Amino acid sequence: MVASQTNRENSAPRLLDLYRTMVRIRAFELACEAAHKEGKVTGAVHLSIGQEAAPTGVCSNLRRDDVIASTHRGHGHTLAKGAAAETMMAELYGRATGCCGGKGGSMHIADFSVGMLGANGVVGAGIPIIVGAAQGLRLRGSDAIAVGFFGDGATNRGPFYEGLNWAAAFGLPVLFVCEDNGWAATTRTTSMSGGPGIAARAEALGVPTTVVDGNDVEAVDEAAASLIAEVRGGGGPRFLLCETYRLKGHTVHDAAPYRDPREVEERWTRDPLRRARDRLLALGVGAAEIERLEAEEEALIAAASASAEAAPWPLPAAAFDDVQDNGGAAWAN
Amino acid sequence: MVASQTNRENSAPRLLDLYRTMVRIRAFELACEAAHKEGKVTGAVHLSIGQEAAPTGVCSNLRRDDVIASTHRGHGHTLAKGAAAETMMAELYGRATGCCGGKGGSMHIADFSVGMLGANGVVGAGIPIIVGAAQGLRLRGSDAIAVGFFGDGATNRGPFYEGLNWAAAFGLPVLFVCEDNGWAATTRTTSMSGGPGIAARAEALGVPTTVVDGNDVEAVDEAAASLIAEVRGGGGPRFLLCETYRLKGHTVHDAAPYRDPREVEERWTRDPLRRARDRLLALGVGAAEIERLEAEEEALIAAASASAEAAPWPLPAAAFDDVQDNGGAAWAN
Amino acid sequence: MGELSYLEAAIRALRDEMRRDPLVWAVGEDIGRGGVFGQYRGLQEEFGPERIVDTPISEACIMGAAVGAALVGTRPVVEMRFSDFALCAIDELVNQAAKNRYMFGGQGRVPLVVREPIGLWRSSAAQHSQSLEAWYAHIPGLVVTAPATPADNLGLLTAAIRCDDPVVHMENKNLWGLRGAVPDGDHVVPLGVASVIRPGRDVTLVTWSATVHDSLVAAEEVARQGVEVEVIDLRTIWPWDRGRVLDSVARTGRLLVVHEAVKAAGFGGEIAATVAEELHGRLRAPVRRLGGPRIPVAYSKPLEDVYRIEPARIAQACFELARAAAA
Amino acid sequence: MGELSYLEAAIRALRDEMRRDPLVWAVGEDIGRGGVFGQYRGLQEEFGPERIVDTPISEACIMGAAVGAALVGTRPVVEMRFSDFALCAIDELVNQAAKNRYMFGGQGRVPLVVREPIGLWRSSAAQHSQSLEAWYAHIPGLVVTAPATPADNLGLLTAAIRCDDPVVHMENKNLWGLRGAVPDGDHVVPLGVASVIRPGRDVTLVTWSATVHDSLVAAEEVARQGVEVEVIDLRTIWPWDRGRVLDSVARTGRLLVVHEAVKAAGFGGEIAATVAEELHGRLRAPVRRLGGPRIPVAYSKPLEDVYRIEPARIAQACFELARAAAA
Ligand SMILES: Cc1ncc(C[n+]2csc(CCOP(=O)(O)OP(=O)(O)O)c2C)c(N)n1
Ligand SMILES: Cc1ncc(C[n+]2csc(CCOP(=O)(O)OP(=O)(O)O)c2C)c(N)n1
Ligand SMILES: [Mg+2]
Ligand SMILES: [Mg+2]
Repeated sequence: MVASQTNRENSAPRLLDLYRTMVRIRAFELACEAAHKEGKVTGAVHLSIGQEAAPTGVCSNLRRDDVIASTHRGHGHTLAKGAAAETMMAELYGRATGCCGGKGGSMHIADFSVGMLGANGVVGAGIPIIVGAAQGLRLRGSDAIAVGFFGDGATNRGPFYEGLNWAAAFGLPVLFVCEDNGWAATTRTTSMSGGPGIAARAEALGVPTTVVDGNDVEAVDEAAASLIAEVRGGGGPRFLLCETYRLKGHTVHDAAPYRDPREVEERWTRDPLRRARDRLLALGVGAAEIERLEAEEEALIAAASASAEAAPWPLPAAAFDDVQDNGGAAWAN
Repeated sequence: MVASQTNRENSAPRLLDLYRTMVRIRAFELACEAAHKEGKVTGAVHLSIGQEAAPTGVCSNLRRDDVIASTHRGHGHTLAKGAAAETMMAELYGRATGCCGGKGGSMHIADFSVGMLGANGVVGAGIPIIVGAAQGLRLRGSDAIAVGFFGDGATNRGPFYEGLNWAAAFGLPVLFVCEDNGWAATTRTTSMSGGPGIAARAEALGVPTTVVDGNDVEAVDEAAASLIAEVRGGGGPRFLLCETYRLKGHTVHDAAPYRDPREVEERWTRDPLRRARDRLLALGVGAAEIERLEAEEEALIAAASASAEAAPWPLPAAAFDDVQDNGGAAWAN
Repeated sequence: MGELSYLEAAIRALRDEMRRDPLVWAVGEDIGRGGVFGQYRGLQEEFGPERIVDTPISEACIMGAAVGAALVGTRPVVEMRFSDFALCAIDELVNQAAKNRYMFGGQGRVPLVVREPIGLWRSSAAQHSQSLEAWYAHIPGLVVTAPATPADNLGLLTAAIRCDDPVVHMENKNLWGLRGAVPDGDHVVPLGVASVIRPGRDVTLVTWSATVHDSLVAAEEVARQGVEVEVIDLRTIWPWDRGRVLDSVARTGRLLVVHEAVKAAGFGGEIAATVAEELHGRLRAPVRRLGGPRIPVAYSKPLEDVYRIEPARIAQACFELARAAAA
Repeated sequence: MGELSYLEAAIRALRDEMRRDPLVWAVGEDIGRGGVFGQYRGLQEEFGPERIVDTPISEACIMGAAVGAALVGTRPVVEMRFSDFALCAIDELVNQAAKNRYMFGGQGRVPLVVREPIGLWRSSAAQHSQSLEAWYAHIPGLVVTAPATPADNLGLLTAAIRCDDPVVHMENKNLWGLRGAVPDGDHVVPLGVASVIRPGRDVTLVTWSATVHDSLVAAEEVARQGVEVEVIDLRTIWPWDRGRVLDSVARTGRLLVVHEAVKAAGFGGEIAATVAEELHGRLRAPVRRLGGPRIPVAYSKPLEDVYRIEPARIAQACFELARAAAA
């Protein structure tokens, strides 16, 4: 496994772009949290607050025709891959104009038009899917690649293992991205895991692994850029392990009493947005420019929320659409 | 991972015992093969011919109250754990006196009275089961241990991964024994596997691994003895990787045309029985003694076959027994 | 007689059984902090981490390990969190747990309980809302329970834990907060025994789990217009209480089965078919089923509601059945 | 019109579709050497290892990868070897493949076929003999096919491959060697259309897969004594051909469903319940089902045979139904 090196000349414009995406995700998540409190967004909602850097750094190196699979915590991946906040927010509000027409909600957010093949309600289930997407892309003769995001908790599931082995055995164009936030719901993942860690597991399956500070968006960006080039170049699968932290509860319902408040407090000091912002300032970007960017993104999300709220609800009849061509709607009882 | 050292002073009596078990397994398998040809034994039958050393070497270090889980290729494990050839053969003949009353057959051979908790028709499925058995034994305060046998092909299944992680995370008294015969049905396992190999995978999951020549029964015996002592001593799980070969087809129906005949021929020269026999002779054991032992075992198996053939078939009504206490037989329709 | 919630009743059942029998233990993700619904609250504090066992996210191994632990004589209670996640452990449940006793000729027993919360709940969408009791009823070797009340959750979970065979215990996520009277002391609801929770002469309504409550509402409603519905809470799906259902339909001549699960190939088909087979000549109206449409559950409320069976629809079906009687 | 075995018909279906559409491919263990039953014989030679893809023993990943590959526009044909092993991939099939189209609001399609060989076969015992078509019929999003003849295996597998939704194609292990006439050229059996393979006025017998043949034997037998049975091979389990079945029963007034799967909560319940619901007033006898007892399949012949439904039992049931008519 290779520790990522940093080389950050002339990086302000790039970092501004990355920061913009992170700010968008954060604003989206905060709006979502607030809307949930008001009962406008319902169900289990898992926020990416604190984990914005990994989706941002990785997806900023992808093409639109590259595909990704996500997890229950999928808003960040979806936005980073280029989905519109508006249709996403409409989805969370359950409206007809939502990217899934209101059928998915947070746990099944997806935007196939930008190659975001879906969040998933089943931990780890996206991994075999993304591996197969890579196989399908190769069969089609495409040079698009596939990226699978998942959490540390998912690395204890069989499909993680089968998926990595599969990708390695077939030399598939997949990048695996693990956002290791240390926790799987109320459980510390290391307390339930044997062996030296996730990187060693991936390596033992033949997937070369890079470990990176997952709260340093530039580090993620840089590592992802080179891994994605290797994957697209036919080098077979790669694994990027991003060390990060979930700054909020597991879901919006979770106050996370099982965590030491000092741990959380300390982690806030490593907030990826704050770090990127400090670094922008250090690189000489003016506070005014940063604030303008922040305001723009906040306005964009506010508009998305307003538009979602004004959007029409799906008609009940839509519940019978898109089940299947044979034996679907006509068979409704 | 530790390469097994050999230290074979005064080993003739021990080796004679081991050889006896291997001869018994071989004779059983040959009888079974013949009976299958005659249509007396039916269904899919997977023979252990060529793989007698691993079950023999491992089980000779187990207590009766230790438990094992086996695979589709389970006759050797069952005999080595101490089951009677007679009830086993009766099972394969489908008779009422069989160890499973005729319900299991080859793929579900089991003898709980000697701690043999079952062959399994599903590759890898025995692994979580044996891990749980270890957990149950610990909960009961027993110092018995659990041993899981499986093949190389099983190491690509999720339950293998989940099971090893589980055992490591909980520090359970399990010995994992992989009989790596190179093949999974018609597929060379290495052709479908990423990474450096099975041992690296087990180590990455926190299970210390020993690799041994699985056709050298003394080497297996010695390695198993020390690993089992560690496991029983509370050291947590251990992994024994036995390199071996299946000298016959995958099932009795399989002529194995997908293998190079020279590969098979070469492997016959490393037949574990032949090696043990040569070594006994080298240790000064007389040919007559060896032949007497062989004749005894062959007679025992011949008697088992004869007795199986004479045994009664199960009554059809027995098909309704042992389904479940509530909603079983009384609900038969 | 105290009052407990459905969730508290489950805690009491498990706690009492764990006190009674040191070989009873529970295993599942996050249960050390009380479990995802709080249904293990306080138990790790009392019984420690060796008996209230947190696990990795490894459903297949959770279930498989429970099979092994059961084979050596312990009594694991497996938590699957949402019944949907049990789909990651189906080989272990169906090929291993359910068949073990039979396939090895009765050498072993697999006294495990799998808790699989079912049902629509709070915009949970397609992968957190399923009710697959019909699947397990189809599998030889399994017992299937689905309590509708706190008392039955106490009594059936207790019975499940004491049962020597694998039991799939399907609690309904929407009922966790439901409060109700619960007997003091040892309370066991025998497996396979339905409960007539409202007597009636006109229509036999068979149901279980959350739809029991909707059915009662509907029964009250139609009673105001003179139709008396006998509501039978099946409680155990396998073995189902055929005798009690047939007796009732023999009297009323009319059957309505109501379940939240998809109607197509749902367990209502088994009941309706059995009644039609056994009581054809005594039926005053055709048998009838209400179940979910054959669509996944959607997130958005207006779409989710399409899946839901409201008391009004149940009442309507009862009226129609009763009217057919007159004809 | 040529003659092919059921197995050869499947090879032809897959070969022709792979020639027609370069995005059709197959994936499963050992299929490069022809597959465990020979049902992929010769295909890797023609299409190479990138389209006839051997895999690790990783059922969950086989199925999950097929979902992903389908989402990007290819058409994978998944081989599960024995339907029993598909139980290692149920999350992938039921939570992922079946729900994808719906839960993402129609953004994606999952045009995959899962081949799941079913049925009793050669002393295969509890873990290699199951028929779980009822499970899949219960799952929104899935199509389920179960051909009984070479021509239908050709036509249904072709239809399954061309279908834009996931199809569970359940071939019967006992029928691989069965020979029969097969149309030349493009042969597609439409999904959801049953086939009346024997007309009759007295009893409607609905069946599928291997029991089609036992049912025909029984029908001939009872015909010799004047009872004319209309045998309907359902062919597609979901969507089942309700119209054709109801039309037939409307004429005969008698229904017998025969399937090898366990009777309890089997798909026969759906059919019998539907007929009882829809045609109660026109039934001349109670609906009737024959299915496996709710026991695992045992190895030994006398025990295995207890599970088996022989033509004699089917004939007996037909007589009883016809006699009830007279009454
Ligand atoms: C197969 C499965 N098991 C359990 C769950 C319940 N669950 C949802 S998220 C989660 C924790 C996942 O942890 P991790 O993979 O680290 O992702 P994170 O939540 O930290 O982003 C669990 C256990 C599930 N959705 N699917
Ligand atoms: C889950 C599952 N997949 C596939 C099979 C079919 N199958 C039976 S044995 C076997 C090969 C197993 O190989 P390995 O684990 O190396 O054991 P060996 O046969 O070499 O002893 C396969 C694929 C099965 N029984 N179970
Ligand atoms: Mg995590
Ligand atoms: Mg092998």
